[in-house]
Amino acid sequence: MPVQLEVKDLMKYFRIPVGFLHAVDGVSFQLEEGKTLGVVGESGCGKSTLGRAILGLNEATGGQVIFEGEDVTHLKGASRKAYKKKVQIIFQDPFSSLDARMNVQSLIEEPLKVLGTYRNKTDRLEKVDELMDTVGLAGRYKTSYPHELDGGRRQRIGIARALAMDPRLIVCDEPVSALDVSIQAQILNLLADLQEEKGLTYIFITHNLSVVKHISDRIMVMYCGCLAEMADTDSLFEQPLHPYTKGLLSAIPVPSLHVQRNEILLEGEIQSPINPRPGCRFAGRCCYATQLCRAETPKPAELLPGHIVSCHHAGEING
Amino acid sequence: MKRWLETRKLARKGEIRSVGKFSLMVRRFCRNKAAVASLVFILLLILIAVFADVLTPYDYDAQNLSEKLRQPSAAHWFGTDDFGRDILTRVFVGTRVSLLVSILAVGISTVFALVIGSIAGYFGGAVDNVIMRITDIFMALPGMLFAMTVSAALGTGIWNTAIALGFTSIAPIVRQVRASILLLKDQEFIEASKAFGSGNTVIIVRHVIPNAFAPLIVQIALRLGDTIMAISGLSFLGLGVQPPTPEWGNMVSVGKDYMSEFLPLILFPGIFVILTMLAFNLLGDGMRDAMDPRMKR
Amino acid sequence: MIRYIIRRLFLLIPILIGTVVIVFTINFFSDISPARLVLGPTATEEQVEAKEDEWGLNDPYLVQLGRYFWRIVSQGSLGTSYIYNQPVLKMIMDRLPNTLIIGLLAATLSVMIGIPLGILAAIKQNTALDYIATFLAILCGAIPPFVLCILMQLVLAVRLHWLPVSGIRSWLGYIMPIIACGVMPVAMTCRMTRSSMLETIRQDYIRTARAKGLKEGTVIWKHALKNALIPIITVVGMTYAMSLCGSIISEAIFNIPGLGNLMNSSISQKDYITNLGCVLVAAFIMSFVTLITDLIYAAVDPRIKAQYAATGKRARTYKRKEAAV
Amino acid sequence: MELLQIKDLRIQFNTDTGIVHAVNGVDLSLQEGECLGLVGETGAGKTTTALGILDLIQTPPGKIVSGEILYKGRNIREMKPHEIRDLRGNEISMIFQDPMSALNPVIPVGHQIAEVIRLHQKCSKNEADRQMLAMLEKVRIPAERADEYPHQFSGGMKQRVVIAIALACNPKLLIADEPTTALDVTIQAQVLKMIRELQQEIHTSMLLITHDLGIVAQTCEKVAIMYAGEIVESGTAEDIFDRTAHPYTKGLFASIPSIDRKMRRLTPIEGLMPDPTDLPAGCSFGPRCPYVSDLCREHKPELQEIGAGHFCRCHFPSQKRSPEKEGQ
Repeated sequence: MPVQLEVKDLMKYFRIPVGFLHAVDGVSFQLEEGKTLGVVGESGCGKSTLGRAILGLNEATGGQVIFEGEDVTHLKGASRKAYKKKVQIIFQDPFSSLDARMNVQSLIEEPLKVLGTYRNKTDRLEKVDELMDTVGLAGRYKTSYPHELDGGRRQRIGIARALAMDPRLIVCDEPVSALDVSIQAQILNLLADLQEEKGLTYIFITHNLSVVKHISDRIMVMYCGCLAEMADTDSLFEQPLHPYTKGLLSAIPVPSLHVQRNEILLEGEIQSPINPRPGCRFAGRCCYATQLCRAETPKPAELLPGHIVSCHHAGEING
Repeated sequence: MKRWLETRKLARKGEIRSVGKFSLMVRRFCRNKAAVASLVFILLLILIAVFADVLTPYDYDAQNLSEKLRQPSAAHWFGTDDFGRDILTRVFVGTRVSLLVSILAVGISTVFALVIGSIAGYFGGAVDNVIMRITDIFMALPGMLFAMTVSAALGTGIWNTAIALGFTSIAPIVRQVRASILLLKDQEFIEASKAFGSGNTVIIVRHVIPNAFAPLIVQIALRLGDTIMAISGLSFLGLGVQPPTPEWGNMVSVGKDYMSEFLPLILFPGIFVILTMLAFNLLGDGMRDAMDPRMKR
Repeated sequence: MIRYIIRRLFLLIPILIGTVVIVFTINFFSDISPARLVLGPTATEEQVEAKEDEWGLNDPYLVQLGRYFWRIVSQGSLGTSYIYNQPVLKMIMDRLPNTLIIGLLAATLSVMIGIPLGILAAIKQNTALDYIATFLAILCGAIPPFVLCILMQLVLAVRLHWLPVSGIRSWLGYIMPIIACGVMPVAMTCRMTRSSMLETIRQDYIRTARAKGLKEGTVIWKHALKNALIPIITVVGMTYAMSLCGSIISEAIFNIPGLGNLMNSSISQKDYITNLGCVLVAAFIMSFVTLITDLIYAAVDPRIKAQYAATGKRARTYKRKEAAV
Repeated sequence: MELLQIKDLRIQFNTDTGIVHAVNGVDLSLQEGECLGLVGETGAGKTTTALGILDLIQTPPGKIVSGEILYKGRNIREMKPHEIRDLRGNEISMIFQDPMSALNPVIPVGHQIAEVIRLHQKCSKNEADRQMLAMLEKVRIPAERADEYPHQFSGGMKQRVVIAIALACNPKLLIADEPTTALDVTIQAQVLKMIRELQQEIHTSMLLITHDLGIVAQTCEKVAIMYAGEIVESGTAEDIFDRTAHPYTKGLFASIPSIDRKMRRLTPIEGLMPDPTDLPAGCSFGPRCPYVSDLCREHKPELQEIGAGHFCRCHFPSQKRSPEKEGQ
């Protein structure tokens, strides 16, 4: 499969009263067409900002986003609009991401209007019917308003809106975090079906490791704006190399009485991404941290084939 | 939990009949009896204002010195004033003047404030900074003093009073508009629309203005009341609307001189001002509660 | 914190200059000459012209404006009244105490009545007490000051002879003006307190306080009130600011020699220079009370205090970071 | 002896849209020193039940309609207000879901802890402060931060302060309402471990409310599954995890993406939870149940004992035992 999206050393800093918040600090990865990259990390690790920077909703401070061979980091005008047709986003909160005044039909029609391919209203409404059918929304909800629907159906509207542009790549920003497990499963199945049907590429951002394992082909673990580890799903779960990934995986509560885990409890809190000092951002919580870790930021390195890790001591720790 | 319950309840209803957010608001509003009564009263006032000339057999300016300062009677329900003019007629025409001036004033200030406030709120940055510093200056002027100064400079009369009151109340509305736009700007659905590639104009027209509209209506209702009070205050002091044009404030001002022996000239215009103020306040509160049901419980 | 206060005091200067410029400009373009009013309709054009020259009214806009500010900076003078031929500053200072006494008492009265009544209404929400308090508050907010003043005069002075009709020759004369200035603020404070308390009582930390086993009184007074105070302080601050600038209408009706009365007469008599002086003093009082209000915010809410401390440091950190990136 | 026993608890809310039946006949019992997990989705009535125990339901609109809440054999519903206040924070305390809003933003955290100690132990201010510092140390917050305000703490630390408040008076019963839902995974692990350790240290019984079966598996000996205001299945952790009987519980397990096994598709429960103002006549899970029959639609099943201490509210519990679970 050809590489569809390439992100090179992407940086996004936000200016705040006391300095700069390094939301994303030098993240690179490649994503093949039709695959799913899971991005995991805890709140404030920059995973949502990464997704928005790829979309161009937040303009990157540095680095490059290359989509299908074209540099799309700083697009303007018509080319920006063309890019937005190919790359779409599904938001976390299906309540606030839908304008409460609009009913389902006009919500799904909105992107079609922007798109401009469908000149007359009948064509657009036909397409709306088709989209609602695709995401499993019954036609009788056309005149309903978002606040009358449950979280699952609202999220289906969000998905239909993203699909309206007929995108190649969808950034899913915590699309199931606000939902109950039974509804979450419905939406995850829908996303999997759509991918199979349309050959979509996903960047799936979440903090839920079970979900990310279920849906992703490859997983990137982020910590405090930086890439900590990236590998194919199985390899990451079977052989995590970064101490943070190890801690993260062992912290997942497993709904079974028969799973024995050697629990690695991570002490301490996540470091603030505001004006960070050089050095490994995880050093403060890491039991292997040395002088080197505190002085020098580790570079991502491919320790095993396709398994990238940013840790000075990854080799020694894992023998 | 509460939000969930409400949604769940409506989720079921949605399968039968869909209820827009607006009609939900109307329903909640209709449950508030005081607000509905106020709305009816205000509609009545508007009718009075429109048909002031034909509601009574008298002309508001027809003097009859032999009939001056008469107590209420069958012929003159509210009595007559110091020139023998029918007070009822003058109160009715005064209603027209008050409503007209306040609608003009609020219209002027709202239009200007909307434009300025939207620019400040939506674009932010240096533009916002400059606009906000200027409003700070205007906010440091006591309202009545400022209105009187402008009114004195422009001169009296309906239009000048409307312009004076409109101009002096731009700054506070600019702040409100800006605040609600800032709140809206951070909403995810605006970002969602940007993700489709919508431009600024489309977003402002399709999302920002319609969503800022509802709170603005409440503000307008409350402002109308405040402005009516300000007009009558100015007219009372001899600025604003001047005799012979009747206005509640200038009628009371005349009545003040006959305070010890003749009440109707104070009482009836006074009651009209109080009731009108009450009605606009209750209406504004009712609309706000209807939009934000949390406040009710 | 001190840095914040100093910063705010410096910011007062452009605001005061701004208010003077606005009012000066409005007066400048007004087409009625104060000289004509002072000299009366019988005076000739030449006499009026001469008077205007004496007051410098025929100079260009910027010259007049510059002269006004220069006089403040160099002599500390606000000029001389056209009508009364007295220094404006002296006239204001003579009248200010009356206004301040009435304003302070009225605003304090509104706090003493409005806040407790609002709290009571919130605690007893949806009871008869709540309905009565809310209705009274709305009613009081709907009575225009001039109607209220005249009704009081009529009942308390003319009919019952309890209080003097106007003037402040005895302390009894202060009662009606204080009530007249206080009624609207009482209504506003009461309503704001009620809604703010209701909002606070719904918060999770109030549930935490109840789950600790605290008495309802402790929950309300210790945990809820302090959190509900911010919007109340805003309204109370506004009340003080407005009251201290003097009520134009009630001072006119009760014939009180105060700041409001001076503003009224200076406007109606086109005594522009006195008007400017009043504006300056009023704007100063308004801004100063706003500053005090903002400082009280910080005393009540540690989050706001932290924010102020941060703004004091901001300027320097910014520069350093910009150099770095 | 049972520390807490709830019998047929019913709680309703009067709203504009009708009467919400939030809790419909819940029976629960909790032994001393035990940890019971109460599991359910949003709107199942878990939190309402918990608030009902402490009589913290806002009235109006909420109201406990019927039922008994026996704490050490005494019915809390019949206690006088001051007796209930003596229980709250002292014998029964509660940890709330959202640490961001559960602490009073304008009072220093140390004071918020000391307050509950002074209230229930009737001790001097100094003694209360001493105990408060000891408590802070227990939840691993440096003593010098006692004078700071909640906004200066991170989410995990705030939740630890909430825990300190809850455990300050060594309660007999701790109700933890989704104590880690708002926290990140690694912080969640820290907080859960801390709650477990402290619970054992002071021999507290715990009612853990959560929607996460993973947390239950780690923490609780007993489990009760709640659906639409009813307990649909309860028993020991083994009963629930290995001998799942109720189709809803089964559905829950099938909806969770597994971390250990690879599966292409999940098997979600179709449909939505019923409207709490308009519950179905028969079994409340009936409309979503794959095994539903006419009996289920007409008659509400009772909670019946299908194994020692294993209760299930279903007409056909045994037939629905999941075959694939036996493989584990």
